[in-house]
Amino acid sequence: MRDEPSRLCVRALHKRFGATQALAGVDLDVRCGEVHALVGENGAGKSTLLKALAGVHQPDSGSMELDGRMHLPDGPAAARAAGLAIIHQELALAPHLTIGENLFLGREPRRGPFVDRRAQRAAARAALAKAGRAHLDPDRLLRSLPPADRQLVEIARALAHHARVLVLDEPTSSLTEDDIAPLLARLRALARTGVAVLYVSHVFEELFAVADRYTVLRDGRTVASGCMADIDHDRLIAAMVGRDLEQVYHRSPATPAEVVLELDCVAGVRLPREATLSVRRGEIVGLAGLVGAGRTELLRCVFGLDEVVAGRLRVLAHVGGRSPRERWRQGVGLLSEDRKQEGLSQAQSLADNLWLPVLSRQACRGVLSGGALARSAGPWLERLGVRCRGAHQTVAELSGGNQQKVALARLLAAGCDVLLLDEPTRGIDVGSKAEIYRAIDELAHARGAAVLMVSSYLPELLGMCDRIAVVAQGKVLPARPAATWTEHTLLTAMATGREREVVA
Amino acid sequence: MNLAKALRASGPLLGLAAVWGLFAVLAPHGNFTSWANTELMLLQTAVVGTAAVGATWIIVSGGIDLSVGANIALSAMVGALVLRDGHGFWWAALATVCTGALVGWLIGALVVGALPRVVLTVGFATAVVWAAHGMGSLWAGCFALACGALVWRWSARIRWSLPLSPFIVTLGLWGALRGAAKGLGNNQPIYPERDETLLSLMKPGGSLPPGVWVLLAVALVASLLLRRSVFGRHVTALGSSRETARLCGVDLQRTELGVYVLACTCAGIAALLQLSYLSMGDPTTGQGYELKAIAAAVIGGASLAGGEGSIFGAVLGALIMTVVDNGCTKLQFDNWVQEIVTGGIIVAAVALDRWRHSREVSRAARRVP
Amino acid sequence: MNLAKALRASGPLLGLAAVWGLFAVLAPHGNFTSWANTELMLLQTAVVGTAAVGATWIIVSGGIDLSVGANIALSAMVGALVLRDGHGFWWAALATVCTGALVGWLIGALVVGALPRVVLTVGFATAVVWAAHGMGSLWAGCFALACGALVWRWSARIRWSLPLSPFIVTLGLWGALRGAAKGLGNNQPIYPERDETLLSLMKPGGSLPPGVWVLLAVALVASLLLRRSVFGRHVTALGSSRETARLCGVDLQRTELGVYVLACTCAGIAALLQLSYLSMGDPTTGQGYELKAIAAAVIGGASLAGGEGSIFGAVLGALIMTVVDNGCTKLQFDNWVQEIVTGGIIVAAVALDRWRHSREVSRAARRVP
Amino acid sequence: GDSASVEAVADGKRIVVIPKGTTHVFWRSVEAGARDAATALGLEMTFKGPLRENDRATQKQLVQQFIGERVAGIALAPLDAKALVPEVLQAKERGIPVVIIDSALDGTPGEDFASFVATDNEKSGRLAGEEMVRLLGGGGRVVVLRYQVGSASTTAREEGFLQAARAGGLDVLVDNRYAGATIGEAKTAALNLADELRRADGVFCPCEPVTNGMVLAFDQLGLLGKKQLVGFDASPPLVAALRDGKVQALVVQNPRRMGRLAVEHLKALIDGARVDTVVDTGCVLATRANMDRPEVARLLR
Ligand SMILES: Nc1ncnc2c1ncn2[C@@H]1O[C@H](COP(=O)(O)OP(=O)(O)OP(=O)(O)O)[C@@H](O)[C@H]1O
Ligand SMILES: Nc1ncnc2c1ncn2[C@@H]1O[C@H](COP(=O)(O)OP(=O)(O)OP(=O)(O)O)[C@@H](O)[C@H]1O
Ligand SMILES: [Mg+2]
Ligand SMILES: [Mg+2]
Repeated sequence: MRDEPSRLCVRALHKRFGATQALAGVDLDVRCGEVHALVGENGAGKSTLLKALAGVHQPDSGSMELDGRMHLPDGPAAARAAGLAIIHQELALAPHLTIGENLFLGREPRRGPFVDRRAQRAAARAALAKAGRAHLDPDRLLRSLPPADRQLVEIARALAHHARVLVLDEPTSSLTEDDIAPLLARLRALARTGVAVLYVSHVFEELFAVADRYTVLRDGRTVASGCMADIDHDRLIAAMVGRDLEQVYHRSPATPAEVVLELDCVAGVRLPREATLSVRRGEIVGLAGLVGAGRTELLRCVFGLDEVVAGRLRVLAHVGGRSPRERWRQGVGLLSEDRKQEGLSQAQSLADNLWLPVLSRQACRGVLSGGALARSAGPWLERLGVRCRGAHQTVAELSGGNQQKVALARLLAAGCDVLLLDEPTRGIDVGSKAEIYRAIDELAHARGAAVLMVSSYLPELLGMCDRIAVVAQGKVLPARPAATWTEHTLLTAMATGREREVVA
Repeated sequence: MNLAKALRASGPLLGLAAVWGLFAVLAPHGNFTSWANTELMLLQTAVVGTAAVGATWIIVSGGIDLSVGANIALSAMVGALVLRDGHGFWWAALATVCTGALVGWLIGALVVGALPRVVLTVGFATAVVWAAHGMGSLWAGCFALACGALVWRWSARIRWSLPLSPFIVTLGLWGALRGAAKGLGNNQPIYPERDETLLSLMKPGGSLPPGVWVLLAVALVASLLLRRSVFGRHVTALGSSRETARLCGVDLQRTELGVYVLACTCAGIAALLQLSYLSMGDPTTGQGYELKAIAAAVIGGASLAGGEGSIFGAVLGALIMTVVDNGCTKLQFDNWVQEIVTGGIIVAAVALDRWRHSREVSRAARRVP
Repeated sequence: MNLAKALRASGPLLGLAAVWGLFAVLAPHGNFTSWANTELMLLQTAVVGTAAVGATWIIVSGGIDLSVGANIALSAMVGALVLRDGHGFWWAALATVCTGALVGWLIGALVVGALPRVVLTVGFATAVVWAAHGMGSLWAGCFALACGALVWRWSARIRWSLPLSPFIVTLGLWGALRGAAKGLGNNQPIYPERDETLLSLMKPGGSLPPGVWVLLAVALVASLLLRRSVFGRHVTALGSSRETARLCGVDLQRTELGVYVLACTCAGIAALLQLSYLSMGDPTTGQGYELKAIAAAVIGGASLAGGEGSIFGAVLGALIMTVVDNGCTKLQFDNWVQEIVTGGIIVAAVALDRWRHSREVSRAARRVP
Repeated sequence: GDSASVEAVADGKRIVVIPKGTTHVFWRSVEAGARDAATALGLEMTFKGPLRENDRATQKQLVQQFIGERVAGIALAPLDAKALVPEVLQAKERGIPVVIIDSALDGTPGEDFASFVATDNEKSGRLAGEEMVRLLGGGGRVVVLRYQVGSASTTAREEGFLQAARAGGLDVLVDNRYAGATIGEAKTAALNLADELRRADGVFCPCEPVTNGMVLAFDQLGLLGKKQLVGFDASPPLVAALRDGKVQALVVQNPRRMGRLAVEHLKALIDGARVDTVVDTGCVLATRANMDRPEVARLLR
């Protein structure tokens, strides 16, 4: 390994939030010109560490050095001035500003007190091109962008910084393969110019593709670090989880029963345009597709969140478009891809969030009790391994992955017969993924639930699903058994939207 | 845990104790602390306190109601009208509270987006009142109500919806309801016959006046509903995160409509107390009560962002403001000094609460190893 | 793209045209459409319009100001005082606008959490005014201002911060500033000597009165600043997503303080126009202007959630309300009818805007393949 | 209808009466008197006050607008002695006769405006004060609950009362509290003064809502009939209270006459005749003893 000087050096960092000790002695060395992978379970303290580096949180004790000098930023602006650019896990974008303004917020090119809009526009074009989105108009309002493009805008912002240290906290969570590969190439190129890149992800393929060295956090402590070349998949997982993980994907034999979800040429307001699909009890059906293909909209139409303008829709014995309220009553549950806005009520407790769809079932003669709600929520949170102080804690205090687990626990607790899962493992660590896969598998194959699952992570679809359908430009191609697909054929079908070539 | 909760709930209580203590020390000779004066302050809190209970519900749901003062004036005018026409106390009380609830329906329906249906219904009901007003106000009103309900039911097939922000809806009604109140009395107060039952509501006597009991009962029921009922939890979820509530199958429209009807029923009850307090219907009464009710709710710990609020806190908040008014008079402050002091105390009470909140969090952090 | 933008900006213009057309048709003989009447309406919009410009800034930043009416009264009282003491128009104008800005500083400082520093500074400045008021009000004021500024600077080392919601701060000031205005004039209006420059500001004459030009100039500058300046973009970012603005290194405290100072400077200018309009300082003037200014901003397309708003839209919104008042008088409506109509039109104008918005969005959606 | 109003404007027959507000009984009577006179004289009358009570700015707006409409004459009850001067001068320039009613306006009647028809407020306050001195037998403590900040006519009454009361040897316990615009606020303000009210022997209220609120407060405190209460203006509950001995005296103005005279003056001015420049519409002290006399009973209705 090259022996570059250390650019970022963290020693014995501690940070406590209320009763939670988020960081309990982190050591980290990031050298010039390397991509450094930071891995750890959900709630291990990765985001907290990055936020301390970025000046969002002030650490309680420990030291941080940047190029040999003390790095103690008292705010995000100070960290940025010191040459550190960060992409946060929860996107930080202002919906009412244009793309260009978002890219340069806080460091606008100026002409006197005014923004030099021409310079800003030109710089924005260049930055977007670096992130692989040259066709986006910098004057477009950010709120008109789909999630993937938003994430790329955030990436472009960091790339435009000419920073000495570039920090990325799960930057690819809403991206597909098409966008990830160029991004990783770009990161490698940046590293070659001497920038230190700190990269957080739960997707090992990415890490092994891009990183030079790694550091593993567990329970707020550094437990291992070294060269990526010296470690393999399983040993990395073992270091993260503290034990060996025998198998990630669980798939018991499927015994499909009657059809419980049937779509016949369903069309939404914009997307989907023509969706025909059926899901049986006891099977898991996957939906693959490029970003913007309309998978999310498809689930929303089924769930009654979006309007169905044409076609026939049958769920269990119920026909026609319905409201989310009735869907829950019928035993249908949806896991949203947008957990911050839509999935969870951030200011409320875990118990409140968990029981919200089926509150009336929890009432005893119409009366609810906060204590009872929290008590009955406990087992469900435990079952998915949510790391929290108790069911009374507010959601906002949980790490991203643990929030996702709470959203999933809700579907389990409601006892749904039909599960609509939109990116169910977004932001979840490898160890927990296995548990979640096992839970889904048991639900479908042992308890006879029907699962319709959207994912942009193809190994997950191939590993979990009984059948997979490809969504392209709002149309659903016929579903085929998972065994007949490979990653390659899936990618081709997603891109071309034609099945015949896949078969051929 | 429960201790912390109790401490948090006690925020406004501490504020009240501080203000009360201050005036008790500063005005030792004005028998500020006497039972008669205390009773008086409780009595004067009844109207705004009851309105603040409703305001808290609305604030918890993430909404706001700027029309509660005008609503009180209008409802009290209707009650006075029914009383003047000789239908007796109970009909008048019913009419007052129902008018409040109807205004709540109006706000709620506009907020959830049923503008076309509202226009149809209100237009039709107005026409009916117009045509039937020979029957006497009470019966014409009941008849119009029935017809309106029919039109509302029938128009359910109109699916076109246009949600409006409650700030705007109630800002519009702030003027419109007051106009209606003035129009109802032909720009004049309505003086009904003296009715002993009505008057006794707000008359200090041996024990607490019935009006204060009404306030306490309303607060108790509202608090139980908010914390312990499914509807109440749905309201909290709605205010906490609208999108999440929708995804989780909360019927947003019904819940929101329900909140406004419920809260404005409280306003209707407040109007009844105000009618009893004035023994007449005054179309100009209740100006500024909207801000007082909101201030009481916020002093009591409600967050205008929604999802948070305490009913009893709001009642205590209303009481704090009464104590300040009363104490300033006892100290013979000029009116303008009193206005400055009241404003300062609103800010101070909220600042105290926020400060205690932040302290509590950091203390909790230290307690745990 | 630009066509769509123009269409969106023209929402309030359409509303204005609709209302104006309605009254022009209904009141063909009341010379509603005459130039003299138009001039009158413009003149009567100047005060609320200028205040609405400030309100829009605050709403875009995600805040709210309920104290603008009281601020106008207080600033006009200060101006009248300076004028009465014989310092002439320019000093009076300066004092009026500065008072508005100072109130803005007060609100902003409380909102960003500098409560202890504010208490120190205001306490000290008040003491100085008290001690030095023999110097005459203007000089005592300037002296206190200088001393206050020193204390403020010096107290910067106090790091203890306690942010408060602007709703609460301005609700408190809503009463407190009015109390101060009343106290300043000893419960009476202040009648300065007749000053021709002052009066000419709001006097209808051959061309447009200077007051209307002032409104237009304020709107133009404010609009340019909001859209084109770095500060304006930071304000929008703050209202759009506070967290984002913070993470991107926007100085939240300075920006927020700046917004309130700037917006309340507009209120100060509105106070000068009101002073000119009334030719005296009236401590009770401007009641309800806070809600009028907010309504104008919202009719003009601002969203109370922050991040969105149009300065010229707000001016048009204020104009719509004047037109309604004027037209209702022309049609000889009773006051109560006028109040109902005004309330209805506020709701209708916003509904129209939302409807146009939703249509536009769905049209855009259909355009995408 | 519309065509009628056009003709009225064309014939110079449309006049406006602008009160201070529209929701008090007093202005209702002014309107009634004015309307009677207008009907009798064949004029078309508009009665329009500011939307919010006591709002100088909107009253100015109204006057400006009516001047713009070139009405034939304006009767105005100015909310402020100075604020409305420019508008009145402007009307004069445009040749629109203005009659000032109820409250004074700076300027000379007959020169800056046509005439001034009003109650002499200070005098009526003194009348109340003298009655109070009489009721208390020349010694005792009194409370004055003022109306609203900045209201000129009631301030004049309050000052008149205080003058007469002090001259008559009465002790003034409280005179710095303002009741506020509505009956409800007045009642609350009065209740907060409970101790002072108990110590006092007599109470003066300068206008109808305050008097009404004070009666309600007395009722609640059990002080009705035990203290001497002198109020202002008549409304049904106050007249009943006077009859029951709950209120000892009411100073009643003559609002109908005020309205009638204002319109008659305007008609004369439109026709080019001359009018008296200052008319005191007078006021009467109504007590239980004299309230059934026709000349008093007429004013109490
Ligand atoms: N603002 C906060 N208040 C309280 N606790 C917090 C806060 N932020 C983080 N925590 C806690 O700190 C711990 C570490 O969280 P962090 O977000 O750093 O995890 P992470 O490693 O990024 O996990 P993930 O992979 O799920 O994103 C968690 O237990 C979390 O609950
Ligand atoms: N061009 C666009 N303009 C406006 N909104 C869009 C556009 N494209 C997508 N959206 C919105 O963004 C959200 C998600 O879009 P996305 O592209 O992720 O859709 P998807 O294909 O259904 O999701 P997935 O990423 O799961 O494939 C949807 O609510 C969609 O309405
Ligand atoms: Mg994280
Ligand atoms: Mg999606």
